Amino acid sequence: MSKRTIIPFGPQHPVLPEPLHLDLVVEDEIVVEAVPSIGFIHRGLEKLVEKKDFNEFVYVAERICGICSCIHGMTYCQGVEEIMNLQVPGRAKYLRTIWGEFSRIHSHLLWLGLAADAFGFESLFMHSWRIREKILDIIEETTGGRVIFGTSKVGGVRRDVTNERLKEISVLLKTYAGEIKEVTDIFLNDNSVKHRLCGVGVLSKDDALMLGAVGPMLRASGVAQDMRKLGYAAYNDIPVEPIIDQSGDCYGRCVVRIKEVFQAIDIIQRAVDKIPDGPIDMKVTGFPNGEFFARTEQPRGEVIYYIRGNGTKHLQRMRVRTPTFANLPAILKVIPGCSVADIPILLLTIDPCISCTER
Amino acid sequence: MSLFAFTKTVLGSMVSKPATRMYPFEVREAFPGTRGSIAIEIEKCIYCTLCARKCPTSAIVVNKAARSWEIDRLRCISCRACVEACPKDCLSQLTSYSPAVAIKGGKDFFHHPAPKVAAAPGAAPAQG
Amino acid sequence: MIESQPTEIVTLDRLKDAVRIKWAAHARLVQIGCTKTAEDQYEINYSFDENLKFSNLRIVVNPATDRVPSISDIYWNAFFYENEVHDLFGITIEGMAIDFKGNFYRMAVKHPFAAPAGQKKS
Amino acid sequence: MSVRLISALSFVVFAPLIGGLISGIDRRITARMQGRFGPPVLQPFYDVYKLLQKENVIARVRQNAYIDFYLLFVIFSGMLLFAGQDLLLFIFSLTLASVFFILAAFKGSSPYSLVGAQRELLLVMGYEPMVLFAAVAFYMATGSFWVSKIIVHPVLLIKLLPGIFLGFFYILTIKLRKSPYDLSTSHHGHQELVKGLTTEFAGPSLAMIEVAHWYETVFLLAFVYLFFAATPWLGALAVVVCYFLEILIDNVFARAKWEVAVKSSWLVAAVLGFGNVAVLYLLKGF
Repeated sequence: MSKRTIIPFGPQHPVLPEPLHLDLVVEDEIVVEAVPSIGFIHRGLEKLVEKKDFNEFVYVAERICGICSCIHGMTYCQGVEEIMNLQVPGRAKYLRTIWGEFSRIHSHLLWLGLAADAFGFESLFMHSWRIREKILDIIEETTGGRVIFGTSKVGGVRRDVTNERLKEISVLLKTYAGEIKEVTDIFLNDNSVKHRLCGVGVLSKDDALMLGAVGPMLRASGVAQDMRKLGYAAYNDIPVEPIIDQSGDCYGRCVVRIKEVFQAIDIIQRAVDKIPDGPIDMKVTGFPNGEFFARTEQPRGEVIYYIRGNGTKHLQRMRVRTPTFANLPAILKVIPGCSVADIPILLLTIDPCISCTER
Repeated sequence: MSLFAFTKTVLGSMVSKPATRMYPFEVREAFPGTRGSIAIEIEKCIYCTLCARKCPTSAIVVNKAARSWEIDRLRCISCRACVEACPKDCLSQLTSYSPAVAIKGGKDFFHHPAPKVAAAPGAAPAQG
Repeated sequence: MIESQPTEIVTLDRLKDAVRIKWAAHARLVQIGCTKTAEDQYEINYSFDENLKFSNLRIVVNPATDRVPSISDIYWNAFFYENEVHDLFGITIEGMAIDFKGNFYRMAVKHPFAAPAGQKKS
Repeated sequence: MSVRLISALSFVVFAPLIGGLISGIDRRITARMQGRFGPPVLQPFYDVYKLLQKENVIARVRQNAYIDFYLLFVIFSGMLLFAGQDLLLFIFSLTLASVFFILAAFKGSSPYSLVGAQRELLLVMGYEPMVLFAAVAFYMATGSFWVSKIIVHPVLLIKLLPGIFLGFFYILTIKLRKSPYDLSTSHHGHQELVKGLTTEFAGPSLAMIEVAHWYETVFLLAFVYLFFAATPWLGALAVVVCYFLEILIDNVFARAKWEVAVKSSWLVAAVLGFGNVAVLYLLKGF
């Protein structure tokens, strides 16, 4: 049985609904080599800035990814605002923070579900998504969209939520936290789950850093880097401590994400308590001229928008480096030596989003 | 050892009401702010083409001469930019999504012939 | 201002030395991105992060004459970005850890970002 | 016609109906456990009906011939059991059926079905000792390998064979292809091997695999009934409870890796199976 088999994994694979292709060279169910190829869905969105008004481009930025849509739009806006030196009203900053954290909760719950599906725990998958649906309901109610929030705009946000409703949501989240805990405890404690997660795909602290991993992938290896520490949006007033785990394996990444769900709930509750009244947007005049690397922490990790304006209504260049793009090299390094059964969960622990990656 | 940890939740949901619903027999009620499909009151439209210019996906085509307004439902991303841009408030966003489209490139075409509008300003000028 | 972003412009032959300094300082390679600033003039930004301190190395190249050395022997993950820069801008990069030879992205148009701004893509 | 023949023939006719119904109820209960509404109870029949309508796409010539044999031997094994024949013959005929299924997957030649087939081989290796212990223990308890004798044995066999019963229940999870041991082919395609063994089969041949699985479900549950044959109502209850527990286990476990499947089934066979046999030996002498 020591014959080498090549298992084509993706671009269409049931476990990984993402167009990433890996040729897994397999010996007795042990992967000895993984050859990646991406580029199946390159959309050239970066090129589109040359044709779209920089204000309209927010809609495109939001649609780079379906799951971290809100933070994509927000990062783009922050970059443009930084170049144009706009002081966004406080309420808008807080609303961005609240929605950003909501998108983190729903993204992590989505990931938990997919992870459960990858290690063959169907009911856990369904229950994770059942709870995610409730979060989506709140999102839809406050923003009008379920995954594409559509609330970002240069100079503020497009919708307001009444303070009363925010208070109610904050209370509602408390009850949801209990339900989420019921499900996440299974990820953390159930032995059949641990058997699939512990010790799989260990990434050392040094490797994680020098292979450019970001987000939960980096933090699970013990590096305390969280872009929210930069203090964009309202994170100046609501300090965030990066959640880290020392194990560096799939279980560690799972732990980091689960803790981040509860951290996000906490951040939302604190933001609701502190949110200032006032306008939610400001008038934007003129065109951006200058450059800025806008960095924010998405559910999947650090996203970076390079925005360069040349004083016209079209930007000269906009470049997005999404977290998945940064995490892929790291995952390629840990795949050799794993068994085929570990590949889906291993790939999923970077929370891959290839459509972001290829913009 | 923690096995069968999920039993309680699983048995609990077995005896309680399912979280899913029997769509399409039972349709979820949309929230008031849901961004659904775009609707137009064509009688009020002045064919200024502002919505078409603001549309990020060029889903809207307005023809001033023919007095027509059409939207490609498959291109529309329900971003609400046109609704916000419309000077006559004749565009609105429904909370329901547009129904499934059977034909690719099928567009919803609205046309309001000129004579009727000529009579309309006198009939209902207040509601501009 | 969210953060300051110092940019150091380095010459092509000094690039690898500058990157080695970053490596020695344990900086994380954040991204490599290219911008077309004029016909025959492309900027490549190498962004690094040292414990949340952002910094930038920038080289200015002319794809017709310059050949950019790959830094993937220092930062292995750089080959991802370098392949991307090569595919989108048509800049020659030498010595990438994994060279996709222009097949990193499957595109209808070769080097789309090298086309003059505002021109239709396909 | 003898009673045995009627019993065997009625198995051939009614087992798929009962098996399909069990599968439908299974799907409904599973759905409810997952907080979903679930398909109609008759959905498996609709599925098979639809599969039969489809074109028979094949990857390699004659791969489907193995599936024909698989179904044939599954039915044959069930007939042996229901005709009250030799238990050993039943077990080996069933193993032969599995072998045909594995060969079919090897013939399918896609990497997914290849790895799936290898995993299935390992699983067969895993559960086979326990099945053999079961046969031996039945013989020791009743003095016969013949199902017709075992079923009329006056003593409630579960009293003598509790370890064997538990061990058999353990491997039932493998045989019914339930999580955590659905690693060679899972009911839903969401695993690294897509659907493993069955990946390369489409249309009518996939329908045959499904029907074979219904047959298997019925005679495996009949095997469970054997432990309680002396008290029929208890047997019926045991069958229902066992199947419900299997559904529950399916829903509270992640898919295990093959190492765990093989090691644990052997451990179960060694402890429960062998232990039970040893105790019987001490009690009865030989």
